[in-house]
Amino acid sequence: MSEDKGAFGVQGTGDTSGFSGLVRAAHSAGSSERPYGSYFDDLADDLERAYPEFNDAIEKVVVDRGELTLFVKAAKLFDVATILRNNEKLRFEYGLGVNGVHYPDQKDRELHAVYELLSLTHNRRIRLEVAVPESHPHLPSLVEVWGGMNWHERETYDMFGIIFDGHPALTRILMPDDWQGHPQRKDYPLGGIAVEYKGATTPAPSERRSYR
Amino acid sequence: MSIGQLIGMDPGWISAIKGLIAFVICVLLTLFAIWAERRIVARMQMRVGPNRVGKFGLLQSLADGVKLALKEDIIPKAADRIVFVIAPIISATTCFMSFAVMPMTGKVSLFGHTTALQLTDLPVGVLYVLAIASVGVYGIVLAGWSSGSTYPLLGGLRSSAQVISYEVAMGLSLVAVFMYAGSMSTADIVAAQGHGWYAVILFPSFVIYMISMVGETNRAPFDLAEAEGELVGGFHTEYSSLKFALFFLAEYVNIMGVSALATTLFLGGYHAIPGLGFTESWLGGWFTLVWFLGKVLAFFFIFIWLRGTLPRMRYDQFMKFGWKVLIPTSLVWIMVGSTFHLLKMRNASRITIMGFGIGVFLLIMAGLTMSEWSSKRRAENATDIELPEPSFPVPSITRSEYING
Amino acid sequence: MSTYADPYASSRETTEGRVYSVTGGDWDALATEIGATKEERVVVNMGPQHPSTHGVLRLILELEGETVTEARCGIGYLHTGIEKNTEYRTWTQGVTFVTRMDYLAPIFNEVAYCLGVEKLLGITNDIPERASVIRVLMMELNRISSHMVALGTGALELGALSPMIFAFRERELVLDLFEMISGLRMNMAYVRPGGVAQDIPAGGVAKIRETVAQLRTNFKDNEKLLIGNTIWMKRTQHIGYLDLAGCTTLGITGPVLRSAGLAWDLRKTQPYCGYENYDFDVVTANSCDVYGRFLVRMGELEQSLRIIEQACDKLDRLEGQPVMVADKKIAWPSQLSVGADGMGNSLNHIREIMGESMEALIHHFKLVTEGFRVPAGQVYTAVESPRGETGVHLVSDGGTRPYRVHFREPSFNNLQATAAMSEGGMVADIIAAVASIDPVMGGVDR
Amino acid sequence: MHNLFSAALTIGATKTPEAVQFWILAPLAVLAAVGMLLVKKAVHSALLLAWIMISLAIFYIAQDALFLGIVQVVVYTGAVMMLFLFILMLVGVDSSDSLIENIKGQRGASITAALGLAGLLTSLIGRAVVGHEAYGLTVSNANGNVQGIAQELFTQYVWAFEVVSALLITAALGAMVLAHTPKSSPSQRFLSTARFRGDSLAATAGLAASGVYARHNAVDVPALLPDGSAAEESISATLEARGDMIVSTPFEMKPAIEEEN
Amino acid sequence: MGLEESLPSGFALTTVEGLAGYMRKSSLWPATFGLACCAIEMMAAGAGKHDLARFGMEVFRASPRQADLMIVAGRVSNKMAPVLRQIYDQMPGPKWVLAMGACASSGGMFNNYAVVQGVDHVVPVDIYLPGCPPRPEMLIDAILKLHQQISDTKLGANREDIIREVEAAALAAKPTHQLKGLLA
Repeated sequence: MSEDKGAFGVQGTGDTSGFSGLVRAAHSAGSSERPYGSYFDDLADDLERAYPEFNDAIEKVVVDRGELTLFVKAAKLFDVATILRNNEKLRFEYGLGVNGVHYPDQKDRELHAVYELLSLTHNRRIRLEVAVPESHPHLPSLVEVWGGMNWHERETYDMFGIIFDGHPALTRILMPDDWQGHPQRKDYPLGGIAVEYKGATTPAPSERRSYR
Repeated sequence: MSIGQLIGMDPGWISAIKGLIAFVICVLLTLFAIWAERRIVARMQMRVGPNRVGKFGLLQSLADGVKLALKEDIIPKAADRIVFVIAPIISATTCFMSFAVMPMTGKVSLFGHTTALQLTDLPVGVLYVLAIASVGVYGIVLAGWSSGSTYPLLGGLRSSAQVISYEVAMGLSLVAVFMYAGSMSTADIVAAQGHGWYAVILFPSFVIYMISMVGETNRAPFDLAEAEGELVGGFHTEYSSLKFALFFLAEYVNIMGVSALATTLFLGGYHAIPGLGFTESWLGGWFTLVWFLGKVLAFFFIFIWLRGTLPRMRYDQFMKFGWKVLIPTSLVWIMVGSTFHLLKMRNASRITIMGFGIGVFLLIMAGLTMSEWSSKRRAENATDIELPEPSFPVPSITRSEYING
Repeated sequence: MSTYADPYASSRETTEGRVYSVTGGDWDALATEIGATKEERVVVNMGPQHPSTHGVLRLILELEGETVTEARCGIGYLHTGIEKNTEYRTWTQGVTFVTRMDYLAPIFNEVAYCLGVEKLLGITNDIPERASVIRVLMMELNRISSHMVALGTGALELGALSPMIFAFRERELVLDLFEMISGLRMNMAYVRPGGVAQDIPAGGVAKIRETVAQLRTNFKDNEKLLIGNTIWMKRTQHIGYLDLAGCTTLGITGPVLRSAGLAWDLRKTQPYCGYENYDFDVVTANSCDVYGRFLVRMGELEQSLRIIEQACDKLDRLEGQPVMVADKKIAWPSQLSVGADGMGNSLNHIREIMGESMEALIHHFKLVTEGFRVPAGQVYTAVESPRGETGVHLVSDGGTRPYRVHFREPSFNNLQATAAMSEGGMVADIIAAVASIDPVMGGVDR
Repeated sequence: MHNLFSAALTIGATKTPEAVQFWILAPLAVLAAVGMLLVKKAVHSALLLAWIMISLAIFYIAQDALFLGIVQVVVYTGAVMMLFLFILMLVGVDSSDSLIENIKGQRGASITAALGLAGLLTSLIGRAVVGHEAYGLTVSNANGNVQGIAQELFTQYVWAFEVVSALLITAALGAMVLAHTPKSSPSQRFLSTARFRGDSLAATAGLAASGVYARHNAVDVPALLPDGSAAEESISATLEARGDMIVSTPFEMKPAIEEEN
Repeated sequence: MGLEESLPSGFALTTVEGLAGYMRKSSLWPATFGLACCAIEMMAAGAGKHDLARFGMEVFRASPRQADLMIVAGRVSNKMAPVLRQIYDQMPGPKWVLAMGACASSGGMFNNYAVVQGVDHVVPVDIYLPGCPPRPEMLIDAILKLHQQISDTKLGANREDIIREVEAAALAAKPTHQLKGLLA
């Protein structure tokens, strides 16, 4: 991956101001073993019972800091989400949203989508995490499971370029439509963008000032 | 000699001077009114309000006017140029015209000439005011249409519908006054109120007029044409500079106009309030102008009060109110009022009149009760919308105490 | 469209002397549209600069007469890239960024973020009780100031001028308290990982009590102005209907959800900062409309005052206790409440830090410039903000800066209800419906 | 004809100010009448019509027919105002008149109607002027203009008056009945409830907004899908049906970033 | 612009200048252009405690056509920049821009892809107001300073003279890159 640059194009210094390269290794948590503790065991059992393909769909289960994360395979995401929502014992009525995380050094698993779910009936939370390769960032859309995922998926597409298949209109939501790139990926610079209005452009600070 | 005849005898130059005086009064009143509104609303909101320009900020509206006049004049490209220019002129000219028939004083001496401060007295003076008002709407509609933009168009349509509907209610509310005064001339109507203000005698008419005058002038809570929250500025969204100032002026002169009409028709015009009649004889005819202006400003204060207190009505509620409440009420009131009048003219006995009054009262009460019943029945019968259950689980409501419902 | 011309190309053509021609927007489109006989519908663009769009929300409405047949929301006009910015700053500095997201509820953003960082650090149980109480106190004060803006601007958008000014009067009282406690009126960055930046100044609690009493009487003014006012009732009752099913699938939380009858409040259901130790009620309405939301907010104001009073009692009890975690690897060495200026910048204090040892100096320098390290992992923490569930998803790679900070903003989510709440209603109802969602665009767009 | 003209002259002995007014207003009114037929925009036409009505009102007033003049303004300008609304709502804001006749026999009908009207006017004026001794407004205004009209209307012509008013009310009611289509537009509450009871939840959060570009952000440009194609859904169906969309080809994305890596 | 541009220079113009300046500063209507946090403080400045109305400034105009002053209150995103410029263009002259807060003045702490690094990239700014967000008192202070600036504005021929002078001075000045001193 390309080295990250700061707003003013500072390179190769021991700068702690935050503008220099941010090449960092991200962690990947190991799989947790049973018993998970808290309500997580019950929840996992219920899901396994309700979803026969559990072992096939779930890559790993992580229990960390009192939170349960299920790593789901992209192809099975929709099924898992539907079961989580519908099953009497699970009842995750609320899909609180999806969020992208970019791990450029995880080969073929660069883009992670993280779903936070909430069950009002049982007062429980769960997190689903799905990894997709940057070269083929496709995930099934969950708008049919939780209508409110609509904008969250659009935001995640806008910021990370994850494409949610089946979304009714997966267009940019926060950035203008003629924007280049997905700004919250790790390989996208923090700043240095020209302003354009009415066809007139004002160059970005990094190009105007003699910071180079 | 009646005031009307007195005015009829004015030579031309006196009329010209009177016209000038009326115009100056209008303009000064407007400048003062805008300042007063801003100060009073500020006071209602625990603020200070404009106090920098002139003493107490009195010249604030003058500064606004001059500033607006000095601004760049923009005609949007999509606008219909001619109409765009004509519209504010129509608004600003018609608003002054209704003052021609407003009796502002009793008998006064002007340059040695005994007359009254009323430009002319038409036998159909009040109708004339209505006619002028209906021409005045053109300013708003044309402004909305010619701006070539969505918000002004919607604002213009709203306000024309609004003014037309409320003019009907307003006209109907005046019918009772015509019947009791036996004339449509403003001077005669003032004279006919010697025995009592029509605001008291014809109280329902007065209320209806008060409501429809707020609707007619597009003021809060009926300021739908320029509903800032929805239509930005309504019909004058695209107007800038002097043209906008003209609309601004027209709005306030119109308020003064309807207030003056209300004063004339319902509050005894330029006459002193009951009990203070001696002021007229002691202080002379010119003092009656003070009474007149005082009453007009009292109405204006109500306008400000409404604006400081109430939220805006919704368009359909407002129209419904006009057509389904105000107009039928005025129709019923006209019938009742005219019957009373007839009974009185025929010298019917007190018992007959009382009996009729009680009968009408009972009928109205019965009608209201019936309608309340039926609406209650309708509300009970209105079953909840029958739709399938949602395809997804919904958390159940466990709590049953609510703060409403 | 054939008549289309670049709206900017000839925008300032001079024609006759001082008269300029400027294009008026989408008029071409509109004109052809009304001309078309197929349907008498108009597409109206509201915003992003429009008096009733709570800042820079854009609404694209399709109208049939005055009825809204279709409503679309355009957002992103205030996108600030805060989430990305935090990745370039230390964990502590992150507070200054997140506080500016939902600028009406800065304390909630800070608390949610700090709870997340503390969870990552594993020090959730080490936070001093006094710090938690101050957090609760600040959050509830903030809830009042935020609800005041919601009610005031909501009323203003429905055409009532005075309630807005009255609401801002109350808000000023609360902001004065904020200023006294944190030094700032807005965007305080007062809550820090490990506790709060500084203790409440001497005499502060008494001042808070005084203000609470005044607020209690002041709230009645607003109630008198609006509750029972026929026009206000007609403009809000049965408007912007959204039932529980809609709230559920759209993920709607906060007063909008509570107006649909469900008493879901994270302060009760998943308590944090010791909310379980306070006595308060969750206010609900079952009318699912704008009026219900209005009443819920009014009720919550009262409950907030109750919590503040209890917090004040607790503060009296905890007088003199620390407000920052004891771990010197996280807490800044400078005691911000020390010194003549109260900010820990007194000469003696600096001399103490500087003069004690080289180690101390280096530690101070490292902690302030580089920040502390946070063990790798990810957490999600949520607090009940005035608008609903403000959730923070934090990812750490074990470094001194966040790897990823994501805010699950309630405004962003709740705004999705705009279409459901407005389609089928009138234009004026949209304004009421959006005002009842109370979106803050800073939070929506981040 | 000459007879008629001289008769008209003798009836109202035209005083000087009135003559001045006449010779200023009359040509303007005629010009406006001609212009009304010639201008392209329907609104302009209506505006000129209003001007004619007001000019007529001024003529009436100058002729001492005060009540008639005022009523002319109230009734006709009000009517023209209605016309305005109809034009704006039905014909369209910006449309010019079509020059193609699509009603069969329109010309014939209009010529017949015009001839009929001319005949009617001639006979009426002739009847008023030729057979009778005109006594002018001064006489009929003896008890006041308004009172005079009331006297006539409610005594001699009361039958005609009532018939006409009944006719007008019937016409108004008829128009309302014909134009009123019982619209069963569902309430917001119904729509909002039904929205979450359908088969698909995909659109419950509302449709996507139109595209926003540095150089264009009107409602007629579609937003872009991930593959760079236009999202049809992001434009109002009304605009789409009329082809009022701007094709978004100029805004197409450069090859997406993912391909660079 | 208005009538005053056609006046000849001299005494008459100076009088008009004074008068026009006074009227303009006394009636400076702001456009409602709230973006972010600063907008709330702007509203607070209009509310009871601070009351901008004293200066005749409570007339927040929703339509840019009737506004004199654009208070850019908050961060301007790249997406908002064209809209901002369009609104500025819709305002009739003479018009003023107040960049309220650090973000509008310079991008503030948001030195990133999304935020325009100072609204002066898009529209000319007459007065910058620091603060994040500035207190209402600061806003009032900035507005009073702007009032001073407005009432001192020259018109017509006098204005052209000043523009000429300023340009000549700028041409005569040493370019930045030739400046030597502590910074170089």
